[in-house]
Amino acid sequence: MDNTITVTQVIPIEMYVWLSAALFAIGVTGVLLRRNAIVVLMCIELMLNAVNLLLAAFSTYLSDASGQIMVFFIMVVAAAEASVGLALLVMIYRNTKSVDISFLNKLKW
Amino acid sequence: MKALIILALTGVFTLFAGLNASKRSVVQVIAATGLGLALVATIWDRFWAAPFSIGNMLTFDHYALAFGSVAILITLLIVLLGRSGYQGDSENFGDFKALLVFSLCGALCLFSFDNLIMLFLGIEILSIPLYVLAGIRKNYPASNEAALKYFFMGAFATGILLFGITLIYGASASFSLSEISKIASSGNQLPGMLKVGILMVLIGLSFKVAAAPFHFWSPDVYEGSPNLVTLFMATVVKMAGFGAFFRLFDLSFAQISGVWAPTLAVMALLTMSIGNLTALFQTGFKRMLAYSSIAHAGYLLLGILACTRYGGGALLLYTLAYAVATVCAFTVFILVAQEKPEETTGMDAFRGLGRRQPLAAFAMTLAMLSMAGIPPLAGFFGKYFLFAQAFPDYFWLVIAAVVNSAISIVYYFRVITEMYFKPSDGVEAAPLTLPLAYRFVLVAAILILFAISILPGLILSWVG
Amino acid sequence: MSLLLIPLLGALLMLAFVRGEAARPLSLLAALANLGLTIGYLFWYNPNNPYLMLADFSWIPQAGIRFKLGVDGTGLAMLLLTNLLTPLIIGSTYSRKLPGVFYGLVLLMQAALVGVFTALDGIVFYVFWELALLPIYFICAVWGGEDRVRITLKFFIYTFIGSLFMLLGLIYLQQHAPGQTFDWADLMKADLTPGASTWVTLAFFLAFAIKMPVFPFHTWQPDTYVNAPTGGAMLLSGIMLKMGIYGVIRWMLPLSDGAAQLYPTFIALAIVGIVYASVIAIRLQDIKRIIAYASIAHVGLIAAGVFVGNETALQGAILQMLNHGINIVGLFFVSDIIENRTKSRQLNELGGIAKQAPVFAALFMIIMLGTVAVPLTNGFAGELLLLKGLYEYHIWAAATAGLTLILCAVYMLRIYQFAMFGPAKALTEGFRDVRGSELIVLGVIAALVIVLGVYPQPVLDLTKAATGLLLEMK
Amino acid sequence: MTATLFYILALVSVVGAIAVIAARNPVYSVLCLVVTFFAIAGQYVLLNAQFLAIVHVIVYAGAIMVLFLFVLMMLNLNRESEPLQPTLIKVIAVASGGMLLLTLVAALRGVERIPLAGAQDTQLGLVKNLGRLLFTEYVAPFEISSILFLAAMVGAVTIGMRSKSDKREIINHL
Amino acid sequence: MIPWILLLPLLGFVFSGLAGKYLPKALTGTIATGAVFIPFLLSLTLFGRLGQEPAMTVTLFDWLAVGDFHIPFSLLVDRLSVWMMLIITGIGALIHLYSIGYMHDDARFHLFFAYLNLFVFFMLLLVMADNYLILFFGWEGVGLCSYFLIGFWNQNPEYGKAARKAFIMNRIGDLGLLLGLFMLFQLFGSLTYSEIFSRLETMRLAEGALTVATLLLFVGAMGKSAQIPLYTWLPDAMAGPTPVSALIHAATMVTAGIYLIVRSAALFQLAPDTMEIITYTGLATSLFAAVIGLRQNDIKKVLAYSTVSQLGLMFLALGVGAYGSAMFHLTTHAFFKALLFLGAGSVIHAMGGEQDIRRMGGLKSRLPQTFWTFVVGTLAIIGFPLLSGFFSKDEILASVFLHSSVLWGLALISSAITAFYMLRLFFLTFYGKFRGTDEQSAHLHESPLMMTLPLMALAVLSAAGGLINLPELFAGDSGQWLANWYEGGVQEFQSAGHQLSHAVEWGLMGMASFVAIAAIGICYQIYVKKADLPREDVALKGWNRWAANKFYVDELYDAIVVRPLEKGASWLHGVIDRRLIDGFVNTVGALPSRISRFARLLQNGNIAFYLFGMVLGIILILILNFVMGTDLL
Repeated sequence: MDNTITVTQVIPIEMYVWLSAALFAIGVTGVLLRRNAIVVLMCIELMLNAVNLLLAAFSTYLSDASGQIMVFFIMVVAAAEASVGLALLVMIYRNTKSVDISFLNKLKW
Repeated sequence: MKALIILALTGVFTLFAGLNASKRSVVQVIAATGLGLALVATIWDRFWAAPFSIGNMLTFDHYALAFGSVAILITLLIVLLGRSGYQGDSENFGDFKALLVFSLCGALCLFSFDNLIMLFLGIEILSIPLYVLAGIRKNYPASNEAALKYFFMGAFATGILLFGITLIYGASASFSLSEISKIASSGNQLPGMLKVGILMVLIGLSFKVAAAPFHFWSPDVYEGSPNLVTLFMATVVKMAGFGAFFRLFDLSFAQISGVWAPTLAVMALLTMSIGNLTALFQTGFKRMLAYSSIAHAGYLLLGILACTRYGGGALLLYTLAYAVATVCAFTVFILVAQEKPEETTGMDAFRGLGRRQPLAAFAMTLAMLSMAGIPPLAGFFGKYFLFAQAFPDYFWLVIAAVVNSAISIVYYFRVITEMYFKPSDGVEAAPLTLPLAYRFVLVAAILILFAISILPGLILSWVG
Repeated sequence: MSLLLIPLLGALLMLAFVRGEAARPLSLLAALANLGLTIGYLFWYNPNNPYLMLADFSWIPQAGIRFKLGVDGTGLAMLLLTNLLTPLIIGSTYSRKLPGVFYGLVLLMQAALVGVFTALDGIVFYVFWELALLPIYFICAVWGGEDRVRITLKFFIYTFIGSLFMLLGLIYLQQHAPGQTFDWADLMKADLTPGASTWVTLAFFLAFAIKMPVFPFHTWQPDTYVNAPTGGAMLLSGIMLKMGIYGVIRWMLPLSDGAAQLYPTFIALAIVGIVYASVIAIRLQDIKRIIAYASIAHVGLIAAGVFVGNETALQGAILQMLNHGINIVGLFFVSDIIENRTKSRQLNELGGIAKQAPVFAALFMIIMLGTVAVPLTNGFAGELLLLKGLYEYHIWAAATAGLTLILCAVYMLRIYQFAMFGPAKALTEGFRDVRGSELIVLGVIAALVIVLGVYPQPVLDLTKAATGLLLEMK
Repeated sequence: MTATLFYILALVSVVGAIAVIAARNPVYSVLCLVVTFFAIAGQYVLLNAQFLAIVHVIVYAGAIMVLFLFVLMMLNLNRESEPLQPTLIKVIAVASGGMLLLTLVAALRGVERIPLAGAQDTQLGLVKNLGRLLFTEYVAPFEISSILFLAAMVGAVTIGMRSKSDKREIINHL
Repeated sequence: MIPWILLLPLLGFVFSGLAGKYLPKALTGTIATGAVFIPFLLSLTLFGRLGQEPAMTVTLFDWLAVGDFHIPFSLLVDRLSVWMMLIITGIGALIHLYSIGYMHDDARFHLFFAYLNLFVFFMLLLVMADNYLILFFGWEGVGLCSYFLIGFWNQNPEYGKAARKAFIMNRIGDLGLLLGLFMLFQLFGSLTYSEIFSRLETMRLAEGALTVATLLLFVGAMGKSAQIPLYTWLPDAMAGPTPVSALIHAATMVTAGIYLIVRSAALFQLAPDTMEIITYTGLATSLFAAVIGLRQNDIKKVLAYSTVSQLGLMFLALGVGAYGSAMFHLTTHAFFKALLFLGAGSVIHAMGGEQDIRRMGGLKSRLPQTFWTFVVGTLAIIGFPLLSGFFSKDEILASVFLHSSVLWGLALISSAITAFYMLRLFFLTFYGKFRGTDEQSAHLHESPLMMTLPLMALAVLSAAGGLINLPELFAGDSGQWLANWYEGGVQEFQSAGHQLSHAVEWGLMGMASFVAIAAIGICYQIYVKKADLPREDVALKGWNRWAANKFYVDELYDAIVVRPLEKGASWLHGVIDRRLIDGFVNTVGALPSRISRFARLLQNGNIAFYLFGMVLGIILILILNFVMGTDLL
């Protein structure tokens, strides 16, 4: 790929920051907006992906591989989290027949 | 490092032992032995081994070992309670113990990380078992709710933390704390990204230690989780959070405290005030302790803000005193809650305990007094060192903390009132038997509390 | 050190093991042992060598805290007060409910008080200061009256808040002390700006003023005294409030140079308190409540004297602390005896006791006279010196404070009149005269009232060198 | 060309993300998320992080999203009629997200001031390079993450298992 | 020997108080009397020794020493104090003796004697003190004993009230005295008499300082000696047993004020303004009390007002600088007033406790010994020529005349009124028909010898007491034995008589005698011939009614001091203390709980809300750190 123009030459790092920030913010919005626990979980995944993207971008722009290593670890964690989270959802659904987070408000005050 | 390995293995062994649901005592013995070995190993390392570092990732220095040994000790006490205090399904008993031990591994990472990757992993290792543990009473709706709330908010906070770490990485091209602090202390104009990153990491960690306004999860989760898990969260997890906080902010970002200190100061004020004020109105014991733990987090943030004099020693002393007192309180609470239906574990569960079970009542009293920070109990020395070192720079915050401690007396003393001063009759007056393990835990906790108040200087120098 | 250990170990033993009847004699034994020891120290004490060190070893070196206990004449006087009154208090109380715990707490209290009065290190002082609060809290809340829980908690928090500010003051001092330690001598040398000095002094004042209490920080006190069991009220009024006064003498006066402008206000508050409390006491019906307000008034006078801080007033204050302790314990005991036998403390329900119980009447009279400060009773020597000290400050201070002489006579004679004189009422018929331990305790108190009144000089000799030194520091 | 690609991918990912949170049917959300993930994978390729791109597609789109879909189907939640937050909360949520974006962007204005490495190492993202790093410098986190996996595994099983010993009637609490 | 004079009464007190209950009354009474009588004998020997030496001082121990405030417990016996000691122990012994009879039926006989002994102890301490503070001991001590004895019959709440009133009013004066002492110490650096007086000559004092100091001392004297405005306790003090009234409220304690001023004459001499005030206070008291005395019907009340009036007269004498005259009158007054009180006691005893002279009458024949001694006493007090009162009063009037003739006139009027009410009392009691009940009539009896013996002794003294200080007119300088004796020992004493011409002196004496004799005539007309009985109070009109009601002074004090104080107390307690101060404290204390009520609502259980809170937190942190100040750090 030596002949291709690398992205670092044409796209300023700022763009990646903004893109990630946008994805991250969308994820956050989704977390606030949705009542379906599974969708909320997906939105969290989206947030993590925004971070991953930014890490990868930094890694390339800084020419430092540790960013990409970090992305792997984040993926690991995301997978683990997703599995535990989904297990929790299943358990809750078993008990309540619902995955609506706004019904989970019995513990308060 | 030895401890980490021992603990990981302990976790695995416990898992296997737990396959046979009827052999609870085996699980118990394995877990306790493992933890005991880990404790010995940590203490050994602390006093008789040179600081040991793994490739710029983990450094087992005095600080890490001191906090680690305390965390292991507390976990050991919790595990000892775990036989009759366990509230989940019996076939999960082994899993329960294993998850506790795994979570403790995360805590150990948080005391010794040298790299933001390890910070992140440590937090996750700490948290993921906890999400499960919170929900381990699978048929108990409150437990379900607690688990889900903890999970969602924890995952959300992880996102924030990661975003912060990424930004720091972007600014410094490294995850290594030593590299980052080089940039931070270079004296050049700091990159904006670094500042934002540090603040987002701060927020992520604040969530873990339940500092306002990122504390919302903790009362609900504490209330809904099984008692032992709540205890673990209130002690080891909180300790781990602050251990990480200190390691990150006071050992690496100390030079640029201007970036994070003002924010943290306001958060400290908010945290202690919200914790205390809300705790005042609580009728349930666990929930009250949850709010009180928020308040304690507020005080502890003072130790993060100003660590000029005693370093992490003050923090260790405080967390140790607080954790031991909490163990005491929960032990007694589990004891009295056993004979109550779930819904009514209010303060009145303690009524007449002074006569029914004097030792338990005494331990509870010490715990409450210690948490309230009344001399000469351990909690006082914890508060004293925190406040004293924060006093020159955060004068106003210390005054707020002092007023808050005074307010806190009201709700801590409510328990004492129930135990000793309220008339008790009928069933409430019948003597209560104290299982041997509980007796052991209580006596150990009382001894530790007294030891702290007699020789606080020793604990203080533990990290140095 | 053994002064501290005897009651402390005694307390632990009592709390842990002793149940039932044995508690009272055992605790009395411990308290008497401590008294004997104190008297030994009194003889041993050499005024030329002002500080008698009781303990001095490193405690928390990182923070400059040493476990340093020592006494000068002032401290010895306070030790005498503590260790003299504790046996009397033990002797004058009966606890049917959990006696082991009760007397254990009393001994614990004694240990803490000994610590407060001997501490020469700021943090040690503070720790004992607060430690003293715990036993009394439990005593009041377990054995107290009707509304005990709420009122005791209020008392606890109120005084605790004050003390916390004192702690902040101590911390500030330490951070500005030349040696950065909490050693008393070092703290008092702290280099303060006038502004800082003002704040530190105010912080100390708050703690001490609440403890004493000085008007207008006094409202916890009457309710607490009324609701406390008599032993608790005795401990509170006899010894514990002296902590505040002693605190002023040892911890506040020597550093006041930058905050001198505050003292007139303090003095004024104390004096207002005297008249205020005295006037209120005139119309009350409940004996204990009257004694409570009387205590505010008397302590107001001592406080005024201490804030004035000249030699006469200081010596008078120390003497009067001792005297007030003895008298108020006596008064509370008297009110307890009356309440035990008649089940009432209301003046309008009492009367004619003197005829039924002449010995009791005579002893009560002596104690009352001590309170009213009739010459040749102990109260007089102290109040004389205090008023003279106030006079040296300003004649109107003495004249206003001196109203206590009149007003105290008004309300004390009123108690005596309504309780002891007049025709007997239903409740006082068949009032049994004092005997046995009651007689011994009241007799000892009455004897002390007279002995200290006729010959107060030994106490003054004891404190002379110490006050001199304190004044030099100022 | 590269720039164009970047913008297209960015647009796709953002639109996909918005669709995730806007879609009423959770299944659509999953699908949109998969689209977004693919777009992000494209960005990885652009960034010369080829191995990352592959792993990303496999793990996220292949494993995690399938898991989501599986759960959705298992719980039979593929309905359009799922309850939504009240409008007020919707507005607040969107406003908060917007505010967050704004503040983040505002806070990160000075990013271009970072001195970036001049010469690009194109071998950076290759599996060889990453593998070596992972097993040398990052061996400790790599090993320790095994605890994480183990814990997550055990946890998921523990939680997801239907409890055997329970005989109590579950109060329909919610 | 000197300490024993003090100690014996004290021992007597301890003995009677502790052991008296278990001994026969006669024995207790005898021992108590002995405890006063032996000091009398000792005083007599001291009296003899003082012929050679001017003063004797004994220091027992250092009572108190703080800095330069040094108070030795030391006693001084000089000519002034020994005279007082003689009066106290002498009359005291007689009254003790009398009391054995008078109190014979009382259940708490031993206590009575204990208190009397204690009183004698304190009174002796007062006069024997070598410095002002020890004097103050005695000063307060006698007040205390007075309280005990007034309220001796404590079953009666009214008596208790009177006792408290006495104590408290005394205390008001005592506070003044105490402040005076502080001031003296400030001025002179000592409270010992000799040191103060010796420094007085060498010191330059600030203008007015001494006036204030002496005024403060005088306030003390006012309280103790029942001068306006602090006199109202004395009439009420008659609630005590009659011997008490005789000893404490006539002969000894109430004269302590006179003693104090005489003792401090050197100071007062230098404070003319104070002297002026003393003069007018004394005169006003004398007149005022006399007028009230005119319309009193209680035999003891009349005597009480008479005492107040006579004390006023003594202060008048002091005011004009006639210290010797005052002491002289003090002495004779002690004799005849004690006599009168004891006589009244005898009457009351005979009447079974009746004190109203309207219910008496015709006792002359029934109580002959009492009657005759009473005659002597009455004549002595009204200044019947050649009896003791005549000489002492005459001396005072002469001194006053020298000062101002107007004052003299007023003083004479006061004497005249005195004569009127005393005679009224006398005639109503002993002449006319018996007006009591039959029962009382049957009960009437002369008192036992134990009681009449002191009466007779005092009668002799009242009659012949004047001989100790005859006017220069009669016996030349040598006749003025008392004055000379004092002058030999105490330098401030000066005799007024020297400066009046004999003619004037004769005139003054004549006037006084005329007034006394005329009064006898008029009163005889009214009360014996016309048998004009005093009417009931309600029937009185005009000044009579005012006088009968003591000019409503008690009511006035009640209205301006007592009730406002009580109202104020309730208000302070209810409104200020409970509601304002404690209310404030409680409100502040409750504040956290109030906030708590709302703060906990934040925790509403909704995940979305919590997440929203977190996001809001993040936004705020970012805004505050980065957007507000564009470049923070």
